[in-house]
Parts: sequence; structure tokens; C-alpha cells
Amino acid sequence: MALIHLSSPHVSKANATDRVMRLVLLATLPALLALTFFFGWGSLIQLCLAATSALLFEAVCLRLRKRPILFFLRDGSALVTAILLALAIPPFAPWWVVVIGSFTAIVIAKHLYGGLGNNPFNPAMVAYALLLISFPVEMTQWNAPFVLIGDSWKALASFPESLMIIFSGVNHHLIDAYTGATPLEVLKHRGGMTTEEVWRNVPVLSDGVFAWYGISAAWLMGGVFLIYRKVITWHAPFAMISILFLLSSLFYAGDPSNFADPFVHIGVGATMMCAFFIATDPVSCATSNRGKIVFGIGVGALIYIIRTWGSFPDAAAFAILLMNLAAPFIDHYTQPRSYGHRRANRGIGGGR
Amino acid sequence: MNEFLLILISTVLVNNFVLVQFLGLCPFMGVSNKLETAMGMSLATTFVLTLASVCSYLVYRYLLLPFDITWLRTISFILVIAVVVQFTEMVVHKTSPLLHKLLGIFLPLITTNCAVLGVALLNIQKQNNFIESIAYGFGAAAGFSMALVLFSALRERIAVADVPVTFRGAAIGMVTAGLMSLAFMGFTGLVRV
Amino acid sequence: MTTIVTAVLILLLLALVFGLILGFAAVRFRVEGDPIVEQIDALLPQTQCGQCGYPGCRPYAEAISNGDAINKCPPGGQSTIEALADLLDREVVPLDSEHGEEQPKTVAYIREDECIGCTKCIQACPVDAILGAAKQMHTVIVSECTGCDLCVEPCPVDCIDMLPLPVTPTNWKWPAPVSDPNLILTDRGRGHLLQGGSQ
Amino acid sequence: MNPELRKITLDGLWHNNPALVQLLGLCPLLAVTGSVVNAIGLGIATTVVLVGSNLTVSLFRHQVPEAVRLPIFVMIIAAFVTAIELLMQALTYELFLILGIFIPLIVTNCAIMGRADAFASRNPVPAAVVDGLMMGIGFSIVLILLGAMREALGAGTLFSNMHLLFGETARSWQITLVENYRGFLFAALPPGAFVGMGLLIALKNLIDAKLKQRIEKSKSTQTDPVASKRVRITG
Amino acid sequence: MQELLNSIRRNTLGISLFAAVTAGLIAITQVLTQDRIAANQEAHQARILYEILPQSLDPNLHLQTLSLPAPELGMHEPIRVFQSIVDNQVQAVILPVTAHDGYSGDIHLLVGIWRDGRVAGVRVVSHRETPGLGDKIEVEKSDWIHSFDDLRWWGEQDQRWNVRKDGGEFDQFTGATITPRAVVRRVADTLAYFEQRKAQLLTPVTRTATSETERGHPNES
Amino acid sequence: MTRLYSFHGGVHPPENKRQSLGAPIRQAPLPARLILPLQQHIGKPATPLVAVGDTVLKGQKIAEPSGHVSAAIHAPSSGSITYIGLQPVPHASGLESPCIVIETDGQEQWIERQPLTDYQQLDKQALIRHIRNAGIAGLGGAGFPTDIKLNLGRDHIVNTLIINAAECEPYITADDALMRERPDEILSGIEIIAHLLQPSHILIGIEDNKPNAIKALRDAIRARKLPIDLVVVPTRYPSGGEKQLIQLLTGIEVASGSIPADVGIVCQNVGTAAAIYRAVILGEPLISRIVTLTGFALGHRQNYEVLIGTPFSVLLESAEVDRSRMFRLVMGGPMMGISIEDDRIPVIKTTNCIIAATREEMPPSPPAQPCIRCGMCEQVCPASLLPQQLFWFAKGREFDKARHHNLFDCIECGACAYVCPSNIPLVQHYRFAKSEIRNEEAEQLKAAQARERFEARQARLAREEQEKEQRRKERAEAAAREQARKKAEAEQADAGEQDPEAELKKLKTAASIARTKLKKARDALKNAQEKGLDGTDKLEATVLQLEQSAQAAEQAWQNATGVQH
Ligand SMILES: Cc1cc2nc3c(=O)[nH]c(=O)nc-3n(C[C@H](O)[C@H](O)[C@H](O)COP(=O)(O)O)c2cc1C
Ligand SMILES: Cc1cc2nc3c(=O)[nH]c(=O)nc-3n(C[C@H](O)[C@H](O)[C@H](O)COP(=O)(O)O)c2cc1C
Ligand SMILES: Cc1cc2nc3c(=O)[nH]c(=O)nc-3n(C[C@H](O)[C@H](O)[C@H](O)COP(=O)(O)O)c2cc1C
Ligand SMILES: Cc1cc2nc3c(=O)[nH]c(=O)nc-3n(C[C@H](O)[C@H](O)[C@H](O)CO)c2cc1C
Ligand code: SF4
Ligand code: SF4
Ligand code: SF4
Ligand code: SF4
Ligand code: FES
Repeated sequence: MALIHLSSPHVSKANATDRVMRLVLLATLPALLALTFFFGWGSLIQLCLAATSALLFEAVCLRLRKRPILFFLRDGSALVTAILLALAIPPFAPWWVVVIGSFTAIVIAKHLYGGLGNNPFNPAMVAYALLLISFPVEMTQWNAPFVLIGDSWKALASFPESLMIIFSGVNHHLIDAYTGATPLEVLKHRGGMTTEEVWRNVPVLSDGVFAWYGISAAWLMGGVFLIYRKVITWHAPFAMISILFLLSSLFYAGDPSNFADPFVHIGVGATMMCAFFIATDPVSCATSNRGKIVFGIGVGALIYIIRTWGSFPDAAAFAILLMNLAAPFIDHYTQPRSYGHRRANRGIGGGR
Repeated sequence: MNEFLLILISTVLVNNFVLVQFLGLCPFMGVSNKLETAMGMSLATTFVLTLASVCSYLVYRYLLLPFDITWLRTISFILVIAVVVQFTEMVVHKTSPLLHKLLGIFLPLITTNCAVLGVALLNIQKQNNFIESIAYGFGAAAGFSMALVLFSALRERIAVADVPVTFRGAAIGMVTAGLMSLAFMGFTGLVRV
Repeated sequence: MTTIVTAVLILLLLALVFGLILGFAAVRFRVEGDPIVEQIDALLPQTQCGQCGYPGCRPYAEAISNGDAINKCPPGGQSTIEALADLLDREVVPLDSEHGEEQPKTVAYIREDECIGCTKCIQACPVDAILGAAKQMHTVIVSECTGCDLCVEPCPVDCIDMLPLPVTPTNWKWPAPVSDPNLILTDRGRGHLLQGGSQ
Repeated sequence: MNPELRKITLDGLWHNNPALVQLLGLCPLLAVTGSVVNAIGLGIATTVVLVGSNLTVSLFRHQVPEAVRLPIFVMIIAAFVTAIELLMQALTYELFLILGIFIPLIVTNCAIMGRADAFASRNPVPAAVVDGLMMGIGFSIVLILLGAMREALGAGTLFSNMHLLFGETARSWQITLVENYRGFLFAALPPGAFVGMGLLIALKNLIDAKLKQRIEKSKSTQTDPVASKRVRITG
Repeated sequence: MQELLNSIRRNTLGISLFAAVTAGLIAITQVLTQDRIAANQEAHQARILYEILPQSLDPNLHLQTLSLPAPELGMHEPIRVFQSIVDNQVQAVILPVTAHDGYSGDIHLLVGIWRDGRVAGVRVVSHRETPGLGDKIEVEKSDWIHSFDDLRWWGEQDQRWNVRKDGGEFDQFTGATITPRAVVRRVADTLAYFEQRKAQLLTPVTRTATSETERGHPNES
Repeated sequence: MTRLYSFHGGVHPPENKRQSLGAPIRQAPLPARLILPLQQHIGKPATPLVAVGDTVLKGQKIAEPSGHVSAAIHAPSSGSITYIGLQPVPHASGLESPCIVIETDGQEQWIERQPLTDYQQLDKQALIRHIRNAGIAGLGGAGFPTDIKLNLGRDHIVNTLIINAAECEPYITADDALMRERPDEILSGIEIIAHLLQPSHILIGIEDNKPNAIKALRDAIRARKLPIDLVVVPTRYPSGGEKQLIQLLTGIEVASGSIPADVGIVCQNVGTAAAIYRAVILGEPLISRIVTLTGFALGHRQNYEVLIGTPFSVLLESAEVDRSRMFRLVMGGPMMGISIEDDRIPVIKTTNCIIAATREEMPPSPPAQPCIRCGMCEQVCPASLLPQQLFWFAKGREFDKARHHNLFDCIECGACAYVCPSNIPLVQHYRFAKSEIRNEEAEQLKAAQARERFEARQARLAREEQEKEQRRKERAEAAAREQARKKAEAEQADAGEQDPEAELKKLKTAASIARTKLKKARDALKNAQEKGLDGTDKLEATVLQLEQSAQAAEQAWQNATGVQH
């Protein structure tokens, strides 16, 4: 017969954290396909590498912390982290980049804090930021989408070639043939050209921008799916995208030659991925709905500021980390008004 | 105006005293366990830092320079700061015993907060004028306060997390500060100096 | 030589001014009394058992405010240590086992037919929780007894027992949920074990 | 060794290490530990100041009026620091340039002030000097460890640029760990300093826990009843 | 009242006593080390200068300076040019210039130019470029900076004074084009400036500088 | 039609109500023993009025309220009292508490009933006293003594009476069955309540998943032409929670820490209304109630009219339980009910449902995973709390912060735990935290009290010391005088015989003390020997010595008693 002290409720919804994670994995599929379509096999290979190494590191950490390994491996959170990391780094970065990245994400950013659910910073973004400042060369060498270097998908590196580039790295001429700056980088280091001139003259933008638009659309699809399945709420993505759109429109309207247009900010780079997959990471985001809106606004504004005046063309990772570190503070000031209270309990009061 | 905005952005974000310049770390690690205390410490430090900036400027400009004894700057600044802090401490102790106890040993230790002497020395190194000195001191304090307050909120969250025993306490605090510093690297380049 | 003289003079000047200010402040802003003692005392369990090595809770509170360790009160146990650490912004430390170990709350019961009415226990009880006159049997007022066990030792016929309070539906507490120990071990719990040593 | 001095020594080097346990003096600790040579330079300077200030404070501990205690202590420390600063400028100018503002900032190294106030002002001269020395060495060891860690990871070398401190012959002391190392910039940048320090503290925790376990094991075989320090407060 | 006076007297006395003693000690140290420090400072400044132009050429190089306005080089304040004078003829000059469009902040350079317009050498005094990427402009890190040696500038249409990516002759670093581009441009500008102000630059100065007044760093402005 | 408002959150678990609605309410068998806990309500336990061996009649009051917030208890059937003492009761702790046990005689012999059919003519206080005497405590949830809620007239103005017919929890159909079959009882009860409270507005809130009950009530209301609004609310758990229902029907929030009456609302369950009808019109105290027996381990799933005090086992047998399939036994609904491990416990006034669930129905919850702050709990919390934050604080024992996040506004509805993907027993965490906080508060109170007593004692001792000093001085003077006098009186006879009684007692005490000392010494010796400490020889010597002196003392006492007798 039943145990005593079993607390109510005695039923629960068929719902599980692993299912949530699987849905997120599913939602990254369109973006994975789009990346593979435009940039070749690189992303797929990175993904396999990231997933294997992340699971491995996770298992080692669990082992060291004397936790049941399979139980936790099954929750799929390490895979989500791995995939987001793999899709964020350049498709043809050398293998050790992604392995160091998984190590940082899983060991430093996640397990030092106690594993799933405990980490204050987004593991994938910690890894990305660390890689970016440690290996700027490898991390800024994006290859060009096939629309720029040939007229068909065949122009990209074949699968064996891709493997060779990633694992041996010797094939420098191969890399050089493919790499180029991303649109955001081009716009940032435009060397005196106006925005319009850049759009007209630089092939990445004039011809290749559709690749980026396509990828953004794929992320957007995944995001909408997640909202539809109630895995995430609309608050953070909506707040982030609208504030980014607002800021970029304002500045662009003020000085169209010097500031990038809103379409670039929204449609190019990691914006969509960040909005739907990263700013929504439940663990490291703010807690309440209102908090999520503040979080989103912060991320959007910081992305714009860093992209426009800072040193990093794609600022998503830093913006996310900065807001991650502000999230607990935001939580203090965005506690919702509870039933029966005239005002919400804001601010500190946890002390005494 | 623009000038001051730049100084503020530079000291608060880009060259954050704690996270990038490594000044004022002891109170940063020591008083960040509770948000409430952190806020008290922030206020105290802001006050002292701004005041120290002013006093040290005056001492440098009107005592040390005229007599060409600039090599006495360390000792004279620290003397000024120590006195200002001690005076503040006495006043706080008398007027608000609770605040005094909350800040514990750290109020006298504001004297030995590197940020305070650091701001005085950097003011000279950067040849800031009087107004700039104030702005710089205030900016440094604001940057310190921001980092401290955010960090303590973060630490409160970490305190209920399942951190491995070996890392609990100062160790995870350091790692967190490192990740904060990593995040702040995102501001690199906002202001070019 | 002049450099040396100027240097000394200037610093002397500064020092004079500051000495004046601080000398003035030292008297003007002198603080008497220490309200923190009250706060510390309020956190102590008031069992008045003396296990901390001080005669009662308040003396220990004074000692703490003068820098003594916060881990000497076994009746208060870990939760009191945490509260004190919180108040004083000190590190949380495990209970000092030299002063005893944290034990479940108990109250004293006098086996009344054995009591000889010597009144020794009444003299020992710090909170006057024992009723009775000389040569009559004594009883403990359960609701007032703090469980300090100071009355046990003086009893010449050993008729006082320290018994744990019975659990009834009214004073029963929900336990913290325990998950399958093989699955979720929190490091928090283990941390206590590790730090707390053998207990 | 005299048990008291032994305790002071152990405290300084391990149990109450200023950097690992008290978390004092963190600023120079993190700021200048990009390489071993910086660490050694700052370590020596700090130790000298610590010993000097502890000595002086302890000497005059009965003469200092309470209200101006702190200002006087900082003046003593500042005097030592300025002297060191001037000497370094005279003797190892290049190193002085690298360590930069952190030499005058030794004044505000909380560890020094902390020792002066908490220890030297209450203890006789020999104890104070030993304490200063041990705290200084403890601090320096951490400095050097962190410096070595960051230099090795960040640049793939150890002991580079030692000539700045030890003269030209020391140029050859450099050990290159990995040829053509690409450099792991993270270690060299501020975040790396924090994380490295975090790892060092964790390492100390780990060792402490292991030591404790061992002591416990050996203890559990003996039975020495704990003497209760209880005080009887009533009749 | 009595207590107040007492307190003030005691505290003031104490603090003053210590102030006097410590100030005295510092002052004595200062007097003792003064000369040595001054020499060190001078030597430090001069070291880079003599890396560009050998000391054997003119040992007084670091003392012979000339102030010139240089708005063409984007400097608001006059720059201090060092002249290497042999037999009363300026053999070469060293110009301190700053490249503003580096990756993260200003790059301070010293550009040495022979009297015939060839580059004598370029050195980076200080910069904030990314270690491992942009810092290859340091002579300790790579000898890229030597690629300027002995080059000349043939006027605006000279396409060689560009990084390879922009169609010039200078290598960029893998992954970092901005830093070398900024340095190359600034050196080219400096050569142009030299051609323009040749007359002034090549007029020998009498020794204006003494070690006492020239305490500052060449690029400290 | 009144306007419908809405409350935040809520869930919609599978209803599982159909199964128990197949048959009409059935009378449960009369058990051989009725067990009546003295505490079936909120407040102080009742005080027994009977003793073991008494015979009681059906409806006889056997325990009376002790204090303002308390309720009387009546014998549900005739028989004799066989036991008064600890018995297992339906409580989450599974502990025992004081009960009265009645051995039934099968006669069902009623005490004389005292109906108040002319209640409208009566003084309101008399009517309320009558209800109090009937032992009615809320049948809907917490079991709050109803007379108190109806006695608000003086210090509260009640303008809305809400009758809670929501029955929002899955499985339970007791109120539904009552409304279908006895709508008139309910309405008469409402009339009585309305007479007492004089509300300007009466609302019945009912979920839209009970069409038959809605129809029955609507017809009855129409037939009686009563000014009652029957409001059909959407099915969403926990719309039946008092505060949620109030918000749903009126849009008003009851401020934290206050009661509905503070905003002019009283909320009563339909069952309570029917019970009031029975008490007033029929003169029957609260001795039975309707209980839903359901769950797939039962052969007959339906509603029973059950005497209070009937053991669960009797009901389960009567519903043909298949014990091999019964995996979990729950009293109440699946969301808020408590799990029972001992089926001898009795039905009490608040027992509305017993679920004998199979393993498939209520499987053991899978092991909890870490909280990922996914926020699903937050979306469903009807109190607009942040359940995940509460959980983190409870787990980290940061009770102050939990409190700052309004822990005490949590109604323990379980919606959050129901949706949590990580299967965290959230409600238990909150209950734990609440217990700890309450405990801490109690301890603080006790500490303050102890300090006061300690300080008073210190003061007393100081005073006594002073007085003693005073007296000593006086005595010294007196002694000096006495001595002088003594000297004057040269020789005198010795003092007379001592009081033999006192002498005896002294000897007895001495013997007793000696024995104890000996025992202590022996214990110490044994202890020392076991541990192999040195110095045992000394102890042995002490023991020997003590043995002798104890013997001597014993002897002396023996002799003395011998002499006496
Ligand atoms: C963290 C970071 C630091 C960088 N530092 C430099 C630098 O110091 N110098 C530089 O020229 N480029 C630097 N870059 C690279 C630029 O972003 C840009 O990719 C490059 O200069 C353009 O080179 P390309 O035209 O060869 O693609 C850095 C990039 C990153 C992400
Ligand atoms: C501790 C407590 C005190 C209460 N005091 C009063 C009261 O003074 N007056 C009143 O009318 N109702 C009072 N109530 C009744 C509540 O308002 C509510 O009707 C009752 O608890 C049933 O609600 P539930 O089953 O939703 O928990 C009290 C309830 C509790 C739990
Ligand atoms: C989550 C929750 C759900 C509840 N659901 C119901 C319900 O469906 N029907 C009901 O009558 N009482 C329900 N209650 C109890 C009511 O809040 C309240 O106690 C009752 O309506 C008061 O009436 P009474 O005093 O007549 O019992 C629920 C309470 C809670 C906390
Ligand atoms: C909607 C959603 C978004 C997520 N986004 C991230 C992410 O950006 N980075 C990451 O490392 N993990 C992400 N995760 C996975 C998981 O939360 C992560 O592994 C934890 O941060 C590790 O504790 C996400 C999970 C969900 C459900
Ligand atoms: S040990 Fe604790 S309870 Fe006992 S006297 Fe000391 S402070 Fe009071
Ligand atoms: S009765 Fe005994 S245990 Fe209880 S308080 Fe008094 S002395 Fe202490
Ligand atoms: S539903 Fe569960 S996992 Fe999600 S936030 Fe709430 S408690 Fe955490
Ligand atoms: S149990 Fe409490 S926290 Fe959870 S949903 Fe219900 S009211 Fe909210
Ligand atoms: S060393 Fe900088 S604040 Fe302590």
C-alpha cells in the first residue's frame, strides 16, 4: 500500500524535462538544415563533435560528483547546449575549438555550479564568448555561403574535404578560398563606405545576404514552434526583437549612411537564434514574465550598443551574459503581484 | 557634457574598476554575500571614493605640485583617505549603529580598498582636471557599485544552488567574477582610450 | 636637504590638521553601549544552559559581539549559527563539538514517586520551570522547560529524565521531501556532513 | 620550533593564507600575475613591506593613540611602500613599469593593513615579524602559482623575462613548454585571472577536506572523551 | 571640554610625530635614489629611439628635439621630433605618431626616416590590440614591423602602401587586417608629412632638451 | 446573468467524475464501531462529555466545543462508549490523536430531536447557538466551525453570500450528487444562512461540468422563486478554492491575511448549507455526510451517505474493494487529498471523497529532476506566486526570502506540482518551509518567554540575596544578644527529644542518596572498564567505600523504622 507522508497532488501531467529538451532539439532542426544547405557539411560535423564531447564531459562530471550518470544524461540538456554551441561557431572551425567550447560550457559554466538548473550563466554562451576572446582568428573565419562562391551547392567543400579542414586544418588554401567576413563584420569595418555603398558593393551583402536571411527564417520557424508547444513564452523574444528593431530604426532614420538598417540587425547574424533559443533559456533567464520582458529589452539594447559602438560585430553572446548576470537582480524587482496583495513585493527584503 | 558621459561609460562599463582594472576586489569578494549589505557598501564606497578623489586632487594640486614633492603623493593621499574614512566611520557609528555593524570590518577597510587610492593615483596619471577628477571618482564608484550589487544578487542565487562542496563559497565566487568579467569584455571598444 | 625639510613640513602640516579633526571627532562621536548585543541575544535560544562556556545566553551574546566564535551554542544548533553568521556577516561554521552536540529538543520529567522533595532542582532551574515546595514532590511545567538539563545533575536521587517531546498531529512538521537517495544527492546536504565531521 | 611561532607560520602559509583564505590583497594578486616574473617581483615587494610594517607597528603599538590608529598605520605602510617604489625605480626600472600602479597600491593591499591592525598591533615584535614574513611568503606563493598557471596556459612559457628582476643571465631561464603555442588568451585576460584564482581556492578546499578526512580517520580509532567546557550557571 | 582638548592634543601629537618621521624617511630615500632614477628614465626613453637609429650614429639623439604642429597626422598638439645630428647635419629624424583606427584603441608609433626619405625603422611604443592577433606589430612578437625598413613613399598613387588584401605589398596577419592596415596607413601618412615638412625637419636644433625638463615620455601627450 | 471574471492560472486535469455518478446516493452500512476524533475541524479540539461505559443515543452530544473556535461532536448512532483515547485519524502525519469510540447497538435510537421550524421568528443568536450545538463545521474543505462564519453580523457587513458548488477537484462528486438529489435541502439551508446574514446578493458558483446538478438547482430555484443567481463557471481547477471562486464571481481579491468577510463576502459549501437545513428544520445534528467512493480498485464507485466515524475499511468492503489492486488510498481529491496508509481511520466531517486508486491510475511519481526554472508552475499558480523561487528558497532553507515571496499566500492547491516537468514535489517543499517557519516563530516566542523568566529569576535571586544579607545582619545582632543572655543562664538541660517523624525521613533520604551515589559510581566503573580506561582501581575503591556507607545508611533507616513499629 501507499507510503505515508506522500504529499499531494497525487497525479501529475505527463510532462517531463527530457521531453522539453527534445522539443528544443527538434526546433533547431530547420536551422541545422539551413546552415548545412548554405554553408556545407561543417555545421553537421561540428554538431556531432559537440554532442559527443558534451555528453562525455557531462558523464565525467556526474561521475566525479557521484551522481547517477544515465539518469542525468537522459535529460538532454547537455545536447541542447552542445547543439546551440555547435551552430553558433563557424562551420569550419578546427575540432579543438568546439571541444574546448564543450568543456567550458559543461564543466565550467554548468557543473561547477551544480549542474542542470543551477547555472547562472548560459553555458553555450559562456563557451562562445570564451572561444571568441581566446581564439579570435578561428572564431571569425566564417566561410562564404555557396551562393557567393559558385552557383550550386557543389561549390562547397565536400564531406571528406570538410572533415579534413576541421580535423587536420592543414589545408589552408582550402580555408582561404572559402572564408570571408560576415555581413555584420563588413558593415562594422566598412572603411569609410556608407551603408548604402556597402550594400551595393560588398558581395556578402549584395548577393549573399539571402543565405543569412534564410538561416534567420529557419531559427524563427523553430522559435514559433516552441512558442506553439508552450515550451517558451513570447515575452523575452518579443521584447528583444522589438527593442532591437526600434533602436536600429531610430538611428538608421537619423543617419542612414552611418548606421546599419534594421533588416540587417534583425535578419542577419545570431539575432533570431538568440531571441528564441538563447534569451529563452529558462535556467539563466529572469524568472517572472515581467522579468523576462526586462531581460529581453536588456539583451536587445545591449546587442545594438555593442554591435554599433563596440568591438564585437555579433554581440549576442556578450549581451546574453551581461543580462544573465543581471537576472537575479531583475528578479528582485519584477516579482509579480500575488493574489491578495495590493502591491508586488519588490526589491530586497529577503534579508530580514 | 559629452566628455563626462564618455568618462562615465568608460569607468562604469569599459574599464570597470573591479572587473577589468582589478581595483577594489577585497570588498567585492567580501561584502557580496547579501544584496542588502552590498547596497550599503556601495553607498559608503561611492561616498568615500568621490570625496577621496576631490581631496587628493586638492592636495596634489595645491600642496605637492607647488613644492615639487610629488613623490610624497602615495603617503599624503593615503593619509587623506584614511582620515576621511575614519571620520565617516565615526559619524556612521554614532548615527546608524546597524549600518555600522552591517558593514562590519569593511568600513575601516574602505581605506585599504585599492579603488580609493587607485582613483587618486589614476587621476594624476590621466592628468584629469578638477571636474574630471570628480567625474572619474564618481564613475569608478558607480562601476564598483554596479558590479558589487549585481554580483551579490547573483551570489544569493548561487547560495541556493547545488554547488560542489569544493567550490562552495569563495571559489565559485571567483569563477563567477571571472564569468562576469568575461561578460564585461563585451564592452571593449565602446570608448576608445 | 631642503627637499627633506619641505617634505617633512608639508606632511606635518597635513597631519596636524587631521589630528585636530580626528581628535575632535573621537570625543564628539563617541559611541556608548552596543545595541548589537541585543540582536545577538535575540537569536540565541535562551536555554540558559551554559554549554557555550558562559553563564547564560546574554554573556555569550556579549562575547560574540566582542569577537568570540559563533559556533558554541549546541541548543541553538546549526540554524542559530546560520542566523548569527547572517547577522554578523561571518562565515557559517559547523558547531564546535567541544561544547556538545546538537540534540533533539527534550523536556525534563520528574518521576514523582521517587522525588524526595529536596528542592535542589528548583535551585538549578534557570527559568523557574519546576514547581514544588520543600519536602513535597515536584513537577516540571512542560511549556516552560527549555530542556537545559541543568536540573538533572543536582538531583540526589536521579529521578529526573530528559525526554523528547511527543509528536502529535498538532506539533507535527512536514518533513523536507527526500528524493531517491541514489538519484538526487545534493551537495548541500553532503557539505554539511563533510564539514560537520563525524556527526 | 616554538609552538606559537609554528602556529603563526602554518597560519600564514596555509590555514589563514591571506590570499586563499582571507581573500585579501586580491587586486595585485589578480592584476599582475600574467607572468611569473611579475608575481615574484610583487611578492618580494609585498613581503618586505609586510615585514617592515609589522615590525614598526609592533614596536610602537603602545604609543599609538586609538583614534588615529589607522592613519598612523597607513602612514607607516605608505612610507615603506614609497621607499620600495623608489628603490625599484632605481634598481629594476623595467619591472617597475610593468607592475605600474600596483606598486604604490601595495599600500592599500588589505592584507598588510589587516595584519598590522589585527596582529602586529597586539603582539610582541618577534611574533609580528614572523607573522609578516609568513603572510608575505604565503601571499607570494599564491602569486607565483597563479602567475605560473596563467603564463603557462596563456603564453606556453614559464619564467620568461626573468632578466627584468635577476639581470641578464636570467634571460636563459625561460622554459618554453610548447613550441609555437597559439596562446590561450583567456588565461592572460582578466576573466582568466579570476577563474584561475577560483581553481586555486578550490584546490585548497580539496586538500583541506582530504586532510580532515585523514585526521578524522586516525581520530576515530582513539577514544578521548571530549572535555566539556560547560559552565554551571545555577546552584 | 577638557576631555576634548586632551583628545585633540594627544591625537594631533601622535599623528604629527609619525608624519614627520615617515616623511623624513621617504625624503631621504628619494634624495638617495634620485639620480639613479632619472638616469633610468632617460635610458628607458632612449632605448627605443636607439633601436631605430644606432647610438653610434648620434649618442645625443634623445636630447635633440623639435616641436612641430602636425594636424595632417591627426594630432591636436605639436609632436616632438627627435633629430639625429652628425656633423651638424640632420641625418635622420624620428617622429612619434599615433594611429587612431586600430582594433581597440590608439597605437603609438615611432617612425624613423633618413634624410633621403627612406624609412629607418618603425617601432610600436604602446598599443591595446588583441594579444595573439594584433600584437604581431610588436617587434618582440614578429618581425612584420621590419617590412617597412628602407622603403620609400612615391606619393598618393603609390598602391604598394597598403595591406595585401587592399592590393598593397604589406602582409596582413591571419584574421587581423585592421591593425596592420592602420599601421601601414599611418606610416605612409608620416612619410607624406616628412616630404612636406622636410625643410623644417632637417634643420638641426641646438640642444633644447635637458634631462631635467624632458621628463615626460615621448608619446605621453 | 452576472458577469464572470477570471483568476490567474489554473489547470484542467482529467476529471474522472463520471465513474461515481452512475448510481444514486446509497446508505452506507452501520459499522460495529464508530471512531470520532475530537478534532475534526479547525480550532481547539472538543472536550468529551461522556465516559467509558456510558450509553449514548443517536444524535446525543458527546463532546462540546472548548473555546470560541471549536465544534461539538454528536453520536452518529446509538450504543455505548468503549474507549476514549488515541486512535489513528485522517491526518497527513498518519499519527494518532484522541478519539471517542462507540460500540453501536444497531438500534439507531434517536435522541429527542429539537427542530426550529419557526426560526424566522427566533432571535438570531438563539439560531446561531442552535447551529453551534449541531456541531456544524464547513463540509467543503478546512472544516471551519460554521456558526462563527454566520455570526459575523455585528462586526462585518455581509453583502454577498457565495455558495460554493464548484467541486473543482477531479474524482469528487459528493456535492454533485447532493445537488442532483436534494436541491431543496440545499436551498432551504441557503435560506437559513441568508436569514442570518441578510446579504444583498446570493450567488451559487458551479462548474459547467455538472449539467444535471445545474438543472436540478435551477428548477428548484425557479420553483421557489428565490433571488439567487446560479453562475456557471468554466471547469478549471481550483475554481472552487474560496478565494478563487470569489475572484471568479465578483472580481474582488481577498487581501492577504484577511478573511472574505472583510470584503463583505461569506462563502459556504453546498453540503454545509444542507447540513444547516437538517440541523434547523429537522433538528438533526451533523452526524453524517456524503462521501464519494471511487478509484478503479473499487467494485462499486458511487456516493454514499456515511455516518461520521465510520472506518474507511467498512466503506471499502461495502464498495467491494480489490485489495490486491489498490495501490494508493487517498482521502480527498487527487490534487489536495492526503494519502492514507491505515484504512482503519474514520470518516470525519471534512471527508468528501475516498479514492482507492490502482497503480495505473496514480503511479508513483518518477524521481524528481532538477528545477530548470521553466516557469510552467508560475503560469498555473492561482495565487500568482513564483513557485519556482519558493521552491529554491525552501530547498536552500532561505526561509526569509521564501516569506518575502509570499509563501504564506500559497493555498497548497498543487497546480504547480501537477505541471512541473521535473516532477518536483513542490507542495511538500512549501509545507516543509511553512512548518519550519512556524516552528521557528514558536521557538522564538518560547525563547523570549524563557529569557523573561530567566531575568525575573535573576532579579528575584538578587533581591533574595539582599534580603538574606539584611537578615543575616539582624541575626548576628540578635545572636550577640542571645549569647549574652545564655551566659547569664548558667547551665540548662539539653534540648528535648527530636521529632521522630522528621528523623525517619532524614534517614530515608540519606539511604536513598547513598544508594543513588553507589549506582552512579557503579555505572562509572562499568563504563570505564568497558572502555578500558586506566584509573579503574581507584573507582573500584570508591565503589567499595560507597557500598559500605550505603549499607550503613540502609541499616540505620531499617533500624529506625523497626524501632518505630
Ligand atoms: C576578440 C577579437 C579580437 C580581435 N582583435 C583584432 C585585432 O587586434 N586586430 C585586428 O586587426 N583584428 C582583430 N580582430 C578581427 C576582426 O574582427 C576582423 O575579423 C578582422 O580584422 C578582419 O579581418 P579579415 O578582413 O582578414 O577577415 C579581432 C576579432 C575578435 C573577435
Ligand atoms: C486560522 C483561520 C481563522 C479564520 N478565522 C475566521 C474568522 O474569524 N471569521 C470567519 O468568518 N472565518 C474565518 N476563517 C474561515 C475562512 O475564511 C474560510 O472560510 C475557511 O478557512 C474555509 O476555507 P477553505 O476550506 O478554503 O480553507 C478562518 C480560517 C482559518 C484557517
Ligand atoms: C484549492 C482548493 C480547492 C477547493 N475546492 C473546493 C470545491 O471544489 N468545493 C468546495 O465546496 N470547497 C472547495 N474548497 C474549500 C473552499 O475554499 C472553502 O473552504 C469552502 O468553500 C468554505 O465553505 P465551508 O466552510 O462551508 O466548507 C477548496 C479549497 C481549496 C484551497
Ligand atoms: C527553451 C530552452 C532554451 C535553452 N537554451 C539554452 C541555451 O541557450 N544555452 C544552453 O547552454 N542551454 C540551453 N538550454 C538547455 C538547458 O537549459 C541548459 O542546458 C541549462 O542551462 C544547463 O543547466 C535551453 C533549454 C530550453 C528548454
Ligand atoms: S549554550 Fe546556547 S542556550 Fe546554552 S547558555 Fe549558551 S547561548 Fe544559551
Ligand atoms: S526543568 Fe530542568 S531541564 Fe527544564 S528548564 Fe528547568 S532545569 Fe532546565
Ligand atoms: S515547473 Fe518545475 S521545473 Fe519548471 S520552474 Fe516550476 S518547479 Fe521548476
Ligand atoms: S500550490 Fe501554492 S505555489 Fe503551487 S500553484 Fe498552488 S498556490 Fe501556487
Ligand atoms: S587588494 Fe585591492 S581591495 Fe584589497
